[in-house]
Amino acid sequence: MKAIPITATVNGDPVEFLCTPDEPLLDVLRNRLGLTGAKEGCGTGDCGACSVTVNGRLVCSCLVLGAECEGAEIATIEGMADGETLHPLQRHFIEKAALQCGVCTPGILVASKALLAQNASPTDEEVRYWLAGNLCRCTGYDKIIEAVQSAAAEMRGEV
Amino acid sequence: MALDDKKTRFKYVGTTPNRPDGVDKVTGKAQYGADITAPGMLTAAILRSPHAHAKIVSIDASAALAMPGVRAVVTGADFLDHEDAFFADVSETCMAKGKALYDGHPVAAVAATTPAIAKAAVRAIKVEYAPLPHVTDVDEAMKPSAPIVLEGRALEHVPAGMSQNVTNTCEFGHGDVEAGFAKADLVLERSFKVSATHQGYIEPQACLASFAADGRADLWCCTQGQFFVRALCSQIVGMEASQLRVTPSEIGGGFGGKTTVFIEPVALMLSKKSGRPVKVVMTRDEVFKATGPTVHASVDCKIGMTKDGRITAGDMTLRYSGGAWPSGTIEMGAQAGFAAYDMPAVRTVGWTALTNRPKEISYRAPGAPQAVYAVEALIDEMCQKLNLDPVETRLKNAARAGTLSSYGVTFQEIGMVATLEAAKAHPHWSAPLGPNQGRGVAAGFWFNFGGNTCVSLNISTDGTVSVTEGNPDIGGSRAAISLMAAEELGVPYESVRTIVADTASLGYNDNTDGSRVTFAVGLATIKAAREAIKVMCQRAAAFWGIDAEAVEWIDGAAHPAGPNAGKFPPMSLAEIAAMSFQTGGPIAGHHEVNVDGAGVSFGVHICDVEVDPETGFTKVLRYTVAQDAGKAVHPQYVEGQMQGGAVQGIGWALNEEYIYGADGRLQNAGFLDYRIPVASDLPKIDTVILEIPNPGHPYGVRGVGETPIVPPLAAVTNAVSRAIGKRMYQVPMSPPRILTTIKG
Amino acid sequence: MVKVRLWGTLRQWTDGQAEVDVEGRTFKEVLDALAAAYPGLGPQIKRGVSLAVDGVIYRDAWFQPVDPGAEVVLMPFMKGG
Amino acid sequence: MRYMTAETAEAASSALAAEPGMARVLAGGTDLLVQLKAGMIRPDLVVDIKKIPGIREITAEAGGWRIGAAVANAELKEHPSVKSAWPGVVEGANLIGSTQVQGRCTMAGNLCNASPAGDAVPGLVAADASVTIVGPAGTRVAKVIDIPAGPGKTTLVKGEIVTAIHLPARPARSSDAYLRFIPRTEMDIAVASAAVSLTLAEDGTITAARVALGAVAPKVVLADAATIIGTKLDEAALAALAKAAEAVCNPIDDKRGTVAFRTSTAGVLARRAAIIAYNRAKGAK
Repeated sequence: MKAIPITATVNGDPVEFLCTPDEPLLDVLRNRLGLTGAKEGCGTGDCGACSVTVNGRLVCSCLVLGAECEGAEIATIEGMADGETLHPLQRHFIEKAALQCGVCTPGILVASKALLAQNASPTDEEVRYWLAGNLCRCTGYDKIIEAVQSAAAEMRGEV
Repeated sequence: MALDDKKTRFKYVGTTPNRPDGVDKVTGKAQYGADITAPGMLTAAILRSPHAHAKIVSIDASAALAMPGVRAVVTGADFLDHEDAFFADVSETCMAKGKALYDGHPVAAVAATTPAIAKAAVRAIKVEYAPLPHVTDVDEAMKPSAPIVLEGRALEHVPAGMSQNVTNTCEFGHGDVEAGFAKADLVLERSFKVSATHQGYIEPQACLASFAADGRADLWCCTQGQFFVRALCSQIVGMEASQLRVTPSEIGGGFGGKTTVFIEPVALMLSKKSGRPVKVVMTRDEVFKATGPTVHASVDCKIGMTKDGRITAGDMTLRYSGGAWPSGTIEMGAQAGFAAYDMPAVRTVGWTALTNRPKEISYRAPGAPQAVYAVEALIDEMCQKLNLDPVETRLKNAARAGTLSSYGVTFQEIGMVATLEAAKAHPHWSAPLGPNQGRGVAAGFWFNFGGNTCVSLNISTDGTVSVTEGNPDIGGSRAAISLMAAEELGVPYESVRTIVADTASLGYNDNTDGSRVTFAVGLATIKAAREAIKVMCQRAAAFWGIDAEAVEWIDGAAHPAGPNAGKFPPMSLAEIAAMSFQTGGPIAGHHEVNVDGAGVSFGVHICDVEVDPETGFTKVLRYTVAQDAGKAVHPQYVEGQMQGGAVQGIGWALNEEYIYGADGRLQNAGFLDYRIPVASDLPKIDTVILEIPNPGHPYGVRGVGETPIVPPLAAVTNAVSRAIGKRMYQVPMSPPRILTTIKG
Repeated sequence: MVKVRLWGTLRQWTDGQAEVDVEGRTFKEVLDALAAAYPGLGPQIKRGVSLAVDGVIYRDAWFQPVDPGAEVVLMPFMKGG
Repeated sequence: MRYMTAETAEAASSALAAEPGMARVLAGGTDLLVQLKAGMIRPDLVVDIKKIPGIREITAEAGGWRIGAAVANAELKEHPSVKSAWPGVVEGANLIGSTQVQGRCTMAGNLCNASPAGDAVPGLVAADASVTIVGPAGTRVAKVIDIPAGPGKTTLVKGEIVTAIHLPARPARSSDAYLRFIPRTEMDIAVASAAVSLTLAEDGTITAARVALGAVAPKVVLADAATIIGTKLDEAALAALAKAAEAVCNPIDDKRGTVAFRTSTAGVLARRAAIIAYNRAKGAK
């Protein structure tokens, strides 16, 4: 298989990479760009651990080909904090104990950020349905919902 | 404080500081099993049996080996023969020898320069199979006509009417069961079925092995126990333990499922053959097909009860299958089944039979949910028949101090009554219900364990503290251990950093399992801190020129005591640390112990559901968990264990199961059809932590992680059964099963 | 003498007795004495057993003292997940 | 495998037609990449159609809507008008997979994947929607119901691609609804599903209706809508509809459901979807 050269941006940085035609974006991020924050929990779009945004749209990076990403703006968990300053979601996830093993956490944070970008005041039920594609086996989700809501409140300037 | 003194007032323990691994985990920096790489690394792929049961006639890997980029192939022939059945069995779960025993059983593995070449090479390996008859159901496997899964592993005396697949039997109990039934006003006997479930950790197994030409090797992997991995791999591969260093990565969930090896010996063998580092990462379907699920079970349960709700006797027969190899889990289930109750007469008989399924591995309270489910569901049915309140009835029969337990031990102070009282007092228990809704309650029990534990605690010259422990942190244990070190030493939590060591850095530690880490590693940490305090008191005494016995440690500082009290200003940990080089050298404490005294725990769960009478769809509306957790070191993380365990149990009750086809192949090896709960399936999971101190721990800490998965199977069953007005006898209660019962 | 309670499966090796008396002051002495007096128990003891002394379960603690008045219960070797 | 981006539908069609080996179309990729991952298929050529002009656009046409074949279902949901005319079609499309999958998956992809359980298809069939197909023999239009041929098979010939889905114009007092049964609340494949599209007279009598069922036969099937036409959806009509739905079921027993369960649930869903569609057509929100 002949590799394809792609130019894109990841977390605002210009990147160039070669990928095989059948190579998922997830493998590109992890194996070619050294961005291992997105995880492969299933490789079939059922767990959400590989969530990233491509051109602002939340996707499973295991279900996108690297070859499709010419010119794309990709955002991953590695770009969520601003230097040493954590995003409110990241901070509230730690403070509310919304993670245990943490392997689903990058995907859930990316997905939660995408939710709050389009709905600053979701109900608990809206958060639960939005995150239905992000499996977490440790927490039972309770503290995740709590952390998203408290981060949302802070982002709305209510705290 | 003396080494064994108890402490009941706390400054740091019981607070909820941020976990030390938090920032790395929310920024994507934390390194899990699949995130680790090495220069020159090869990638492996594994060829697996498509047959449930087949003789492997021949394996021809020549075409694979001829492919450019392929550097090594291993098959069962490369693996040593082991006399010890334990090691032989583990080795054979990693690579079949002669016979494939289940769909997904590894048959060969390839290491190549890219994943694509490895996958293509696996396809190029030619295996000739001679398929054999298979059996995947425990009841079928016990019939004399069943195909024999493994020759030579049957009980010495298999009873008439049973097959050579029966590998284990056990019996527990006391009293005259028949006499007990004779005293009952109602005796009910029911049969239950419990499907096998998977731990469902989100991170698939992954490892990287690197074998050096001189016989040393390094292994990085996601595991619940690097020391056990070393013990298994060194035996399977045939090397000295000290020559293999195992470093655990962050672990993306385990729940018992990462307490053994599947791919690590394969990676080591491929690395040895190729001379290159080799990485193995399982795919999700490999995880489902070929790592350990739970046992599946078939249970007959019989209980006698008087009109006013006193249990007179219980008798239960449990049939478990842990797949193609013998498994001892039946003993845990048989002991746990009736353990929550004061049984005048009780008998539990257990059987284990082999089936063509992957080898069972622990899953949170292994063996207990299946047995307790039957007991708790039957008690609920009897309460309905006798028009009794299910909580009051459980209170009437609850085990308490002095009760002779179903497993033979007389209980000391335990929390069953307190836990039931907490459930009864919770507003959930008395809230109104709507149409098609039902409320279930169920209790659960688990033993909890301690085990081999080593902790090394070092005081830095700047007055900060490093704790080195040997148990992968699966739910926040580094934070809990840091809290206990801070508490004992009297320094801020932020001054303590706890790390998980590789196998070369500490003595043997048992796996992160059995709800043992916060309890046992915490205990060793406290004792290591007390050792360090002793040294620091000696240094201060020497500095002051007084007797070391006349110095006491209060709130992070050495104080002259007794006749010397007030003679010198107290000297803080930081001050003593700063002069440590001049006063005898670096200061440390360590503690190595095989901890016992974990203390049993009880949980009571309340569940409300609404069932769609036309489709059987079940929605969990409200859920409450009450549990005696001992001293809650980090209460948020204790709640997290209770919520997470309950939700796993809810998944088991409603949807999760291993489904085998008539061909003996697994039908649902993916998250699409192995349906673990998603966020929108669930309500808030309310928690009540009862801090009943464990006398076996200096701070009263008790294991909490496993008990929460025990009650949900019955709590949800009882809720559904009450909602539909008919009893359910099988989990999971998938909608077709519920609808069949409704239409009944 | 220590009175040791046995689980049901083991009673086939003790002529049906649910409790047997043996000499022993520690975990290991009790196990050795059991295996000596009832050789049928040997294989199970070798495979692994726990001993509960006054309600506390011990798994490998050879030197754990066992007082003559204590409640001593033999259990299978226990494990968790 | 080769990957190519087609600039026109014709270019895509010729490349697919010219490929001697296995060729696949890539729109959202949410089925294709899963099949690649599982090793179910190893195509020689994948043609990405997302760069074809207009293929990611929703446009009004002849009182109805033209939905480009590469419009992601999340984009469909965000469109200000389609949902008010065809709420059932849009809700069906939006039940596929997760939020993440919604960002990629398309109705046309769901249709051409030809799973009997595809959530987007019953709504389109009930709507009597059609598709534009570009192929080696030129452009043709076909009804959605005629595209699936059975599980995983379509009636498209080699080199043909669907470029757009057409939702027809809506008479007054028309609406639709889609319901599916899954064991969880999200993330599952439909065990049974039903879409109902109907039009009412001023007095509330149903004048036209189509009822399509998913996951109960090798492909989406229509149930006899005459059971509710001419009625005001009274209990008798609903019972007749449920029976008619059950009558056309020809499902399989599998890990997701039994024949009996699928059949009875299809009847339940048809009845419930009809009530929702009826209330919507009457103007209820």
